[in-house]
Amino acid sequence: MRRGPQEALERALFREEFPFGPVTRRGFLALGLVSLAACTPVVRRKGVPYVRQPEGVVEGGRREFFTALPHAGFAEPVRVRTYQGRPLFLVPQGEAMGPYPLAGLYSLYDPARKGKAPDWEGFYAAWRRALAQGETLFVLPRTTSPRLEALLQRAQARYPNLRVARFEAWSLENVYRGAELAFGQRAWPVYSPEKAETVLLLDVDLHEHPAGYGWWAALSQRRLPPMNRIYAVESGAGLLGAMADHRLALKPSALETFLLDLAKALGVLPGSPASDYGGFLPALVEDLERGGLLLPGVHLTPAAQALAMAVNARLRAPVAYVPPPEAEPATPRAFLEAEAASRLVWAAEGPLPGLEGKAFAAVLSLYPKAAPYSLPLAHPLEAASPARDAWGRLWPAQALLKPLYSGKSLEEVLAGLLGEGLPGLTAEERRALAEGRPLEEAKPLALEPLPGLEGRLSPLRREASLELTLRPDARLFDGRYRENPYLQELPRPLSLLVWDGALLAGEREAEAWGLLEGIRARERRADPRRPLLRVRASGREALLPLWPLPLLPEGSLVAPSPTSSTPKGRSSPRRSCPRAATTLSSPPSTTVTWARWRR
Amino acid sequence: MGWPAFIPVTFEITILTITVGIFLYLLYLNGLPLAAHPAVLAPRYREALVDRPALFVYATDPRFDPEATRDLLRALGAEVEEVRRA
Amino acid sequence: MPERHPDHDLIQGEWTERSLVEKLLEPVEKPPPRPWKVVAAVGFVLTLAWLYAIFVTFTKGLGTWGINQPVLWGFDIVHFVWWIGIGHAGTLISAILVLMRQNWRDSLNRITEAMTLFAVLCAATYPLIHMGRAQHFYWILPYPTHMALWPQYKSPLSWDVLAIFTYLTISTLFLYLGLIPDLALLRERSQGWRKKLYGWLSLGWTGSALHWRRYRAAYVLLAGLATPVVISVHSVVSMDFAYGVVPGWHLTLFPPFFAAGAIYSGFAMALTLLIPLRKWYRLEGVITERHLDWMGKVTLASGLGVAYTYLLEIFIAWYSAEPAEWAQQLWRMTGPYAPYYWAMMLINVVLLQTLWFPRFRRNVAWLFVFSILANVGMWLERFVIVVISLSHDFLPGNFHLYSPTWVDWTLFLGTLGFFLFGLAVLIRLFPPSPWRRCCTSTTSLGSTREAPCCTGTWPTLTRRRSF
Amino acid sequence: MRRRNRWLKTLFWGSVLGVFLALVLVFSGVAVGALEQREGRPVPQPVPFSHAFHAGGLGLSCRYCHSAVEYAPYAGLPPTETCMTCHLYVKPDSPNLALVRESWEKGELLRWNRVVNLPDFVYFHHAPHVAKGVGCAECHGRVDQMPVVYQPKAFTMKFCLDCHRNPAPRLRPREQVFNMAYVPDPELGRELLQLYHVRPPEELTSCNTCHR
Repeated sequence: MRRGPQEALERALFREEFPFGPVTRRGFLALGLVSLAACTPVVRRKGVPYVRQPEGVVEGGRREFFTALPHAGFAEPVRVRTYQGRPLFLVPQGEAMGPYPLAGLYSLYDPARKGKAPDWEGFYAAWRRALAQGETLFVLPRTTSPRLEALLQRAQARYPNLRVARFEAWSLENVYRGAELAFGQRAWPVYSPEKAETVLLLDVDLHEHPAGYGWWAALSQRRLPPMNRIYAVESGAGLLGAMADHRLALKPSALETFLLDLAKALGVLPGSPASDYGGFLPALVEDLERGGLLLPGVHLTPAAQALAMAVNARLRAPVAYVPPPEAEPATPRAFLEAEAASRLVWAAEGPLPGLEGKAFAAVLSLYPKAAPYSLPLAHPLEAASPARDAWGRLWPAQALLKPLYSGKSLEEVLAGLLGEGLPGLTAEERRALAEGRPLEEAKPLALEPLPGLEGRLSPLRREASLELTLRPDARLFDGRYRENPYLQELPRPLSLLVWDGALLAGEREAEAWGLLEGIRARERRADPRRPLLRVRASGREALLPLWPLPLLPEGSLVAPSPTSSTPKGRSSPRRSCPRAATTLSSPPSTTVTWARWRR
Repeated sequence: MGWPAFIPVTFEITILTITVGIFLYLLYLNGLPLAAHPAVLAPRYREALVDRPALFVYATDPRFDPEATRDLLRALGAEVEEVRRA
Repeated sequence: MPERHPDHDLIQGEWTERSLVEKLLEPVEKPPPRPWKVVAAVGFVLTLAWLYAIFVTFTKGLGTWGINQPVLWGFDIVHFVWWIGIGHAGTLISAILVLMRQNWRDSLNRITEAMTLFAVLCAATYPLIHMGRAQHFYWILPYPTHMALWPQYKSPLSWDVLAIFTYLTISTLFLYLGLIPDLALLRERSQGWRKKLYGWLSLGWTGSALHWRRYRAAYVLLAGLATPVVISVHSVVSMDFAYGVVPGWHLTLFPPFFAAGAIYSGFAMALTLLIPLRKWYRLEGVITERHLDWMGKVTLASGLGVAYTYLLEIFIAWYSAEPAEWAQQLWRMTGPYAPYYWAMMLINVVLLQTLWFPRFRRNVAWLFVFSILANVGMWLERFVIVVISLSHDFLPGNFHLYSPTWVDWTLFLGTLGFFLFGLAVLIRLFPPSPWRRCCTSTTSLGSTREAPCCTGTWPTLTRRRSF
Repeated sequence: MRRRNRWLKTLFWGSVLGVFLALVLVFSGVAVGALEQREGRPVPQPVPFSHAFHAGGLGLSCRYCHSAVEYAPYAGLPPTETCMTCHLYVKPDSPNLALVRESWEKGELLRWNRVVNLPDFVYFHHAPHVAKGVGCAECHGRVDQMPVVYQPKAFTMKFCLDCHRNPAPRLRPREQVFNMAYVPDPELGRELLQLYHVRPPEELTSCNTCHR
């Protein structure tokens, strides 16, 4: 096509685009004088309309759809805005939403997802062969989809050799076990903090509880007079705790002792509290009596969970109990099973188990992995399945675009194994999706605390001089969002760390190790280097940079759940990750040795 | 009332134009630049550039008389040379 | 017997005009002394390093510098101000001393003007690369565009552009104008490519008395115009700071303070250059100890202005009762950068006082040491103003220290190298001191004789002859 | 020698004059003005569609084909179906329409050449402009008189800013937006400014109004 002056100008003035790509500041030197003489070929953009315009499509227009995205197995109901068929923005359907679904848009379009074209049929055939040969372990992440459970049951009926395990580094098992202790039945508590006059936060943060962001909204609602009163007892430092009117920093074991004392003070357990915590406990008891609620963190020991539930029951707190959303709790133990299994299909989030020497090994993941069979999972926006949220409601979901890299959802994978197709959306699901409401509300259980809790109570957390808690990172969670740049570059609350995970410790500890002064000096020089600590706990070891945070109590160390620190050169995820939650419930004897200043 | 803020730029541009103008005007007045001038062909012109006075009488003058001029200058005690344009 | 040089009382030794010319053309016509080679080589290597640092800045971006939030102006602006200040002595000696009829400046002006030129060039590179997108530098010029956007003319940053551009142009013209007669002589005395070069550059200067008269008038006019510019440039630079509300910057005191500081640092740099130069080229007769003494006096006078403002700054910080200002002052005195502040005070306030005493002032060795110290002191002053003020603004949460990276240091050392290399080349090409001395000063107060060229002050508008 | 002198002087003074003229040219805006003279060059299309005939002669509304203009950033091009609603019956055998018929029958896509090509760093949305009463003709010119459509004005940043700085004289009542012949009335425009809640110029000229 002939090059007219107007196209030439349009490009010269506007586009700064040359045959070899857009000119950036950095490319400028390289371009040099060449750019002066650059004659750009003009490519006129084409306008290509439909032959027949589909109904409801506005060219260049925006549409909104309703769906639910899972985060760690729990649904986040969202409205998705699509532009010309591309999902480009999400807004929460309810009051609040974690940062994960929106950031998940990045992984939807992430070109790193592209691997080899998957051979699904070959994979199914190999899997069926493996199932015929012997026991094959299928490791799932936490799932709350009833449809998936039904499929799993059918698959297990058809293939008796199919064994299912569920892996999740940040397990909710302690909660269920706590309910078993308190009520004699596994259950999942659904709290209504907006109805409570006084709220006690027991070592819990926004991202650590599936309902955390909802609590944030609920608590914030009540911050106008007449206000609610928030107490926080924490071993770490979090944003929910930052909302509190009164805060007590205790190390993890002391925190559970505090809960015991609180139970005694409220008459849930016989005896009287060992200490009044500088007047904190009497004031708290008095306030709790006026309509209080305890919100315990999910990592507290089962005994502590049971105590919290008993206290809530004693306070007639606004808590409902629903059946556990997971059919079978996902735990870190599944990782060890996966390591031991000789035939493995790994579909969980987190680190890969060792695949060497296995008769059959396949990995289902959003990103291609090095494995004999690496198959792509679909992004939740590409193929969705209904899931429950932290309040026990079941939300419908729909796929908003065709899988970009031929991925399949877990349900589709199972259906494919069974050789059947997934049914389409039911009329009821369609209606719920159009109206933006849950498919099914939660069915509360009628539970009464069993008497004699003090006799059944399992031991609380034992005390140690240094206690390390491995908690999910506020941005990368347990590491599953490690590859998401949006989340990587979002500063962590309070510590304002970006990119790296660090060992958070109180200033006293850093001072005792003789490192505080050096760190402060480097801080003043804007030098990002921090001492690298060799942390040994429960026989495992990790190298972590030290980041002193004044809010932490003495003797308490917080590290990100190990999968979230980048594996290279630092903590080895193979060794320390999968036992994260077990480390929490057993008393860790942590030793910290100074390794070197990290560059 | 923002005018004082415009003074510095106005001032600088004024000075800039005047300076460049003066320089160019000087060259113009002096008839410069020149690629060559007949005076440089005089053998001792170099000294005239340093500390010797030298007098050039141009032949372009309509009343120029080489003989009379030479005689007059010789009578005054100067060395007289004829320089021809190359 | 040859006549004595008309400026014999300003220079030392038995000089005639001719012998002086021979002496002054020596650096150009004779092979260079060893120190020249060393300086040129060091300068060249550092210039290459400089280019590499600029290349790194371009290819990797400003992240390679130590600047951070809130210290967005780091070494780049420190050195910009430092170099601009150094440049001032050249114009000052050329222009202001001409107007004040201080014709001792004749011995010094060429080298200081060259110093100005290269200092301003060095200075100008910093804001250019600091923009991060140097290829778009012309966006700050007021030309009509398809974007219909104009630079903010009420901003000192936009004044800076024109002030520095004007200053660069004027100092170049001034240097060049002074060079023209020298170039004509060199043209007659040299061969080969040099003859060509000097021929082109001398514009066909003939040395005609009429030309001289106009030339001298133009020179004085240029000096008169350059004087306000030299004062305005550093005042404008100071307003880059004074217009900002950063504590430690927001002072009406800044323009005179910066002008005094510029003269001070410029004279210091001139001394640093002249003292070795007169030794290496045996120019003690031309640049005599009396010249150095005079320069010492100017240094002292301008330095006292600087010292006075330091003290006044403390007073104003206290008197304003503005907590941020006072905190800034205390931060300077006691914070992590306190050594810089106190070193600056030591040099620019305490050691400066030695120049009151002729014993020190006339001691060339001390003068040389002091001139280097004063350069350092002025660098520290700029560091104190730019970096320390920024690192401690209003919000304690925003305080942040600054540490330069190797790129910053290379950019600095590189400009130093470029400066030295440029001067070395210039000395090889052009005589370090004008030989037709009387003709650039208004009147020759010290001379016994009116040189023929030195009559008349204003251009005589006679009919132009053309050849 | 005389010749060399003359040559040198011509060179010297010529370059001085040249630099001066170049500066005058650049700073007077003449150069930019000259650059903006993008006289409309008709853009050839695969199907010889005449806007002058359809919009001007037959009086079809712009929205009949560019149906998304009120809702979307992109005004939209008509699907082949839209052409065929009439051309099944009107001139069904015209050779000019061969491509359209082929598209309709075989489901192949028509590929039109886009006339306006905004750079990717500009955010432009048709809907708010239409809703605030900016007529099509303000930017696209008298399309109803163009047999082959061309871009009548250079869409430079200046062009956008001229209007964003002072929108009143270019506003028209909403019902006149698609009227090509309407002449805006500045008096009325000032009222419409209030009526349609057009944002003030400070907001309209903020960088992120268009670059986001």
